[in-house]
Amino acid sequence: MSRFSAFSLAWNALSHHQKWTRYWQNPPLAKKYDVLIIGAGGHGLACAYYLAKNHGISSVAVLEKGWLGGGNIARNTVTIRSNYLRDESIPFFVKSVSLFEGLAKELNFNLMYSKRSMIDVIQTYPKMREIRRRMMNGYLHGSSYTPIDVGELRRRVPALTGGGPDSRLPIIGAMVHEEAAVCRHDGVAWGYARSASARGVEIHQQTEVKSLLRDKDGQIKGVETNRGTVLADKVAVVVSGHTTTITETAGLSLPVKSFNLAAFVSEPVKPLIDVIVNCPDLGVYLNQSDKGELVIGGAPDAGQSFRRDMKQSVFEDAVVTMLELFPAFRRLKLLRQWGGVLDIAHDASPIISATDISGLFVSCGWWGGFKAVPAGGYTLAHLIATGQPHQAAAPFTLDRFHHLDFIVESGTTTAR
Amino acid sequence: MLTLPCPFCGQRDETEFLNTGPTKPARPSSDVTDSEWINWLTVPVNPVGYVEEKWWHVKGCGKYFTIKRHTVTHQIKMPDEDSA
Amino acid sequence: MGYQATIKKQAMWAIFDIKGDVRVVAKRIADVGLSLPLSPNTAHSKKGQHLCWIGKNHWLLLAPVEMEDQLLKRLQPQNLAFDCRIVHVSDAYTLFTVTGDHADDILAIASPLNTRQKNFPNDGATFTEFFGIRGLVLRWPGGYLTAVERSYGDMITVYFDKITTGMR
Amino acid sequence: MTHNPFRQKTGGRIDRNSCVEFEFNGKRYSGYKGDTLASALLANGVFLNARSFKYHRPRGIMGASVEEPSCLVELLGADAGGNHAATTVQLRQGLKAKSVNCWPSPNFDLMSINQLFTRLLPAGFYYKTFMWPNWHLFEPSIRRAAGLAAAPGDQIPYQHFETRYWHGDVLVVGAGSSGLLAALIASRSGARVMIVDDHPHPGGCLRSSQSKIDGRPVIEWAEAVCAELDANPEVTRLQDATAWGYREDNLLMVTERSPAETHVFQRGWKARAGRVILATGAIERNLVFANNDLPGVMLASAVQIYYHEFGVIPGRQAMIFTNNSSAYSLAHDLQAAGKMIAGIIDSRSFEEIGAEKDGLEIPLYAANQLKAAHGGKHLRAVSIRAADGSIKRVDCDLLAVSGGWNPAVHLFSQARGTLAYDDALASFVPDKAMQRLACVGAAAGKMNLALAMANTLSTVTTCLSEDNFKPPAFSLPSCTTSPDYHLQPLWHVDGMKPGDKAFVDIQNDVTLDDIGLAMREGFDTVEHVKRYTTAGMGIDQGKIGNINVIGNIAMACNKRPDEIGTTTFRSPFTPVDFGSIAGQRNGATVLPFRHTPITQWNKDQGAVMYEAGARWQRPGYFPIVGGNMQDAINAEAEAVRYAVGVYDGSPLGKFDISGRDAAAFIDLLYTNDFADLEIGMGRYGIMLSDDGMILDDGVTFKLAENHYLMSTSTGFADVVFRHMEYLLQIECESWQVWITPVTSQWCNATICGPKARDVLEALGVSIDIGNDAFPFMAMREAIVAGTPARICRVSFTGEVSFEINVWPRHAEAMWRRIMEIGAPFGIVPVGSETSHVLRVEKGFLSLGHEVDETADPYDLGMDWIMSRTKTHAIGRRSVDIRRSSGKPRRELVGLIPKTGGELVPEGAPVTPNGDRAASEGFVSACVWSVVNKQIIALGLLTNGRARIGETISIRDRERVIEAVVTKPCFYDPKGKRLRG
Repeated sequence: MSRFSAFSLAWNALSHHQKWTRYWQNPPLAKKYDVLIIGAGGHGLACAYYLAKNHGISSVAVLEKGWLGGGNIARNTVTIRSNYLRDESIPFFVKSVSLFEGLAKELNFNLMYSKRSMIDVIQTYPKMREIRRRMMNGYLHGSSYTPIDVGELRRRVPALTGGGPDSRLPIIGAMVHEEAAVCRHDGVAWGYARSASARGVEIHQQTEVKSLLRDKDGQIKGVETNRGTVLADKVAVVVSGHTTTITETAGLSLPVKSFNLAAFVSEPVKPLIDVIVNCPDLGVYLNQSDKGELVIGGAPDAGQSFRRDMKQSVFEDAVVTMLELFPAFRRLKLLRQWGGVLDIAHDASPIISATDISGLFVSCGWWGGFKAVPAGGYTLAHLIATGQPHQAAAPFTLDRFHHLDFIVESGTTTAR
Repeated sequence: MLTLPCPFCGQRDETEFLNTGPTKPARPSSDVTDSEWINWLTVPVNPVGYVEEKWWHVKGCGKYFTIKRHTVTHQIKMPDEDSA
Repeated sequence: MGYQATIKKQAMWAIFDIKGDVRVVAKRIADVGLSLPLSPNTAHSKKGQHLCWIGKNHWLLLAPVEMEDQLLKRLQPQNLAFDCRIVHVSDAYTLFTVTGDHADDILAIASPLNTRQKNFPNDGATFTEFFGIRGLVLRWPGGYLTAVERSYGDMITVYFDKITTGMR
Repeated sequence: MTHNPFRQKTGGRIDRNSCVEFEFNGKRYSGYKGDTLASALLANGVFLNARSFKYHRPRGIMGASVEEPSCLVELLGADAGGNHAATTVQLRQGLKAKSVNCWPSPNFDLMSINQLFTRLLPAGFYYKTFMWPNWHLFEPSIRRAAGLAAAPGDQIPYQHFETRYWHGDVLVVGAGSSGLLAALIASRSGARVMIVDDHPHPGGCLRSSQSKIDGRPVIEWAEAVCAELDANPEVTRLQDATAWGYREDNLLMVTERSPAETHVFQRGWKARAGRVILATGAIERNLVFANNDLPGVMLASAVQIYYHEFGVIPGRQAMIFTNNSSAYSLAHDLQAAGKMIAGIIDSRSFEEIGAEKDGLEIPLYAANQLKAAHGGKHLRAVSIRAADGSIKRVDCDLLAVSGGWNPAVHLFSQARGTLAYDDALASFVPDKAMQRLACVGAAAGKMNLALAMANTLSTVTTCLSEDNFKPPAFSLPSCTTSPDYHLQPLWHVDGMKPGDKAFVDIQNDVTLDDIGLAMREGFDTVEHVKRYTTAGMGIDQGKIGNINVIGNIAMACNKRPDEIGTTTFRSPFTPVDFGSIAGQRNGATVLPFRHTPITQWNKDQGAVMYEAGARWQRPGYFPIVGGNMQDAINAEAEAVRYAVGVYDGSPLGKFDISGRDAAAFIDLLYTNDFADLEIGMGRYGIMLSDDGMILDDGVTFKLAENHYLMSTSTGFADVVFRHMEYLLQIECESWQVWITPVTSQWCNATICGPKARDVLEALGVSIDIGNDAFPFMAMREAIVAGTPARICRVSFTGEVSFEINVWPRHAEAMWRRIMEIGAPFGIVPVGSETSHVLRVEKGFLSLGHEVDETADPYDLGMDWIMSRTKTHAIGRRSVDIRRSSGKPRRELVGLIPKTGGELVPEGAPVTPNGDRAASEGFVSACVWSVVNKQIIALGLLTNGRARIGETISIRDRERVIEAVVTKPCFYDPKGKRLRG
């Protein structure tokens, strides 16, 4: 693996950058590995990296139907935060944020991690109460929130000119989540892939898993792909949105449904907003990328869908509500819109779990899974390697459904 | 945005309706096991293909009705149409 | 140039919500002197009364408010013995008329309803989306009569002002 | 007199009698009515008018329309802002614009120092550096450098955006030759037609064509067609309107930028058609050679448009570089105009060049390639490389480039249509349509007028017949023939060296080298290359360059372009204002609001109005002179406890439920028994979701056998209605139950407090309201103050209450009468803050407080509401399963916090010993109790009922607050007062 630095960049410039090497190797597909990970997205690649790094397991193949990093890690709104409501969730996301903070140096890859804080704009008293509850609960677990008044909010986000006293939903306060950050989403996939590959993990693109294979005892024994059979005693399904499509080939049903969640960006403009703005009462959130585009997200479409475009009505609602707080943006231009497929669990919290099929693991139910990539990969690797859930992810096993012990985080924030 | 075939009103714009999710099997009787009940409650069908689902014409005539909708193309069929 | 349209908030009407089996309802209504409309989402109109078929087993009777007492007597909303349900809901709606050359354009801003003749005939009457909420739309001489739940009346007035004047 | 050195003496469709003054980068210029900003700048000889995004290289205008990658301007003054392609800005008097992304001017741009470091800035350079000490140090300066124009202002107060629907039979996108023909045939068939075109004037490429239709100049034919369309009331023809999004079921999103109505700034159409005809034409593509971005390098078709439309030839000595036949028509135009042409460089062999060269008397460099363009801030010369490798340098100041044409498949692709690679066109063309649409003309790959017209006629006729229209007999107009379109792909010129700045994406400064680097580093799919290099991710979305990215990847991996494939075509086709998407939904109408007949009265009293759920506005409290919010709440609460208050309860959900199976249905919904409820009496009930969580609570009255009036919470009325209708229509289809929402048919004024009965008596009531005749939880019909009313004796305050329900037409009068009659008794209006206080004193549960999506009725101490016999009630099974695990539950308790008079924030967690650790409960509500004269709270606490008397610790961040656990009722625990 070439070491990246300003010096190596300058050195390579002398040869017109002809000597840089591949980020990840392209080895032939072997017949058997210790662990197979289905899905070379953020969570899958992170899991592969931590298997090799933390657990010394490098006989790992990541199998990817399309191109590496092409799933939801390529199509999210890059929000990283830990301001969850419940005791079960907060420690996990706190861990994820802390892993993210050191990740660029660990991977020797500039992820453009930008800790810029998120401001929740509050317009109703019930929401104020709920967010204060999150503030106090988060404090217990090391996630911070600071209330600011409306004047301070407008000073920090001058572009936010809507929500005045005469508006339909006047702003009554705001709350700042300092740890919130954004980062270059594709870079996270590429950085993990590069470091995992350097540790011996194989990444096989254009390798579609057709079905899971089980032995006569029901234990997992490998997968059937478009490139033939690949064997392994441990298989992890990490294919956000498409989990059930894979698990059903082994007769395993899961309490998840697939939905389309979409986002859009404006034309690039000069720096305007240097925090993430989240409006939970209206259901819209946005941040400005380093390139100047405003990246905006709203709610998922209500119906099951495996599409990657955007439902017009859902999109319109997001635009309308954005303009309510940023009325001047009505002259700003929409540049691009896209969507991704995610599978949401019955209680809308994630699942990182062993399954009824011995040797088969799933990581799914990620709704806003980008922020969870480091901790999701870290804890899934722990689960695969040790057979025991990592403490931070213990609440997220399938066991919680056995007594309907839901972790209800829905409605806590719109910023996914 | 789709148009949906309301059995009373005919084709109407999707924004008049509410998607209330895939058709569930009949509510189990009280003598099923806990795990059967949990399965009924929490595990939905999630096909890449046609899903049979219930829509409510909430801003129109108020009718709940059943259609099949393809989860990739979003094409719609009536429930008795062949789902091939 | 703006829109050529007149928008008027209507005074109260007598309105009854009627649910039940079609044959039973037909009998109950016979007293009022109106027969049931034959096609879904159409109205049978007579002497200022409009009987709208708005859903399966569901009708809405609109009449001038002067007829309210008389209709209350004839329809006996409190009486369940007739195997159908008639609920007095005069106060539950705010009504507007939209008339003029651009009535169709105003409706196209308010509602996704396809008002082409073959889809929404001259006796058309239906519930649809109206400025984002549920609203009744009924053809009216030179335009449309619309009704929304009373509590939304003020909001609809604001909407109408906005789209006809451009005021923010 | 307008000084336009590059304007021809004659020609063009500008109005030479209307001179238009404008300002660009601080300098004044003039052009003519009909100009675009781009054509006026070129006419004035302003060729250097932009700097590039990354390297700040000098840039000029390359295109003539939406494909323009290079010259982006920011408008100033009244309509400030935005990254507008200069080619799409219509010139008007007083227009002010400036270049984006350079300072102080494109001619002298300080950031052009970046050019010295270009070697350090290959694709993805930032991933490899800026890590030490951390990215945050570099981010601010990079963010300032990035981004294009400043965000737009919004200074058009008297105009608004509008959205509207359109329903029709045929929607045609594009008003070029094919689009106009399609609309004409469709309209003559009796169809309702919309035709949408993004240029201010119809005609498309006809506007720069010398061809003839039916012997007339093509533009005359186009005008005649438009006249016929405009005369047909069933046709809507929109110019300066872009169809930018193709949704499901043939729904197209269209933004109309110059509507006729003066109060409408822009109009967003949601147009749905039975059939869509895409006549979107084709977009010319660039060629890849060194310095292909120099000012003076333009698309050949753009040069033609400037000449024909605007009478501008932006150079003195033109050179043409092409790989196809289409650019020759420019040579013919220039030759006919008597302009200097230095020659045509054609990468095709002499034999491949057909009739297009006939009649040209200029040097033809067949089988030659343009090696590089030369010049500092403007093109001065080109070097031409012959097949034998020899180089020749030729002076020129205008280079017209044509890399061939791509059908504009954006909308087709958005409609999920599949694309096929056409070898002859070296381009992706529409393959299988996935919606009811058809592509015609150049959009279908027919790159020749006669072919395009024939294709349009047959395609549209077939479509109309399929759609049950009778297309009229229609004979194809005769078109002058043009040479067959022929092209040899040229993905980049030969002999490129590392370091050559040959751009594949002009706007994002992506070079051929960058693609090579990406592929060396393993980014070898088209999506990877796009994301690593950012090629095609600019505002122009790579309209003229993406095909070269694909071609060069294919070439490098020795594959066919269709094996590489395209990236996704995403909406919008071109950027559109967010305002045109939201339309009239702004300000007070962004979310519907609901008022009761008392809302205005409340506002007149100065009430602080809150959002109260389900969009209702409700008074929070009524401020008092000389007091703060707490004082006002205390005064209201004391009035209710010691005298009388009145509360507008109209927003509570109300449903009339009747029918043969109504009683059974009520029994299914609620966890408790209703079977023994007597007529005229009501009962409190709790409804669960199937998950076993509390959905709603409220009182249901039995009006008659199988006739009920159900009340719900304000916020959940719609949810309860959906729940009930779902059960009735799907699970209990054979049941006869009728539900009519009557929330807005009844308003209520709730008179509550020890003097409530006195006030009601004083109002005048037709029935005996003594406690025996009219007990707690009863409902009576009566005449109150001369008005028919339903009176309910329920209580959400713990005091005697009479809920006086009247028709809304009487509500305001009744309310005023109550205030008047009640005055001597000390009546005050009560807001929701006060009802919260009264509720907490009584330990009554509240949605969103004690009920937080985790609590079940047992947790709230309501075991009595879980019927022993009704195992079938909705949600019952789930509650039983959840509790069977034996896991400790959080139970409702009262709390007396030791704060010394300060409220504890609602939601504050309770932690073991006050440690900073996982919580064991939380404070669900906390108020100042007027009857207890102290702070009281409700909370959910693990095993709380067993811990009464214990002192627990509430943790508000650093602060630890001790509290004593009590029973969750602080006032009149036996309920004597409310029954009194």
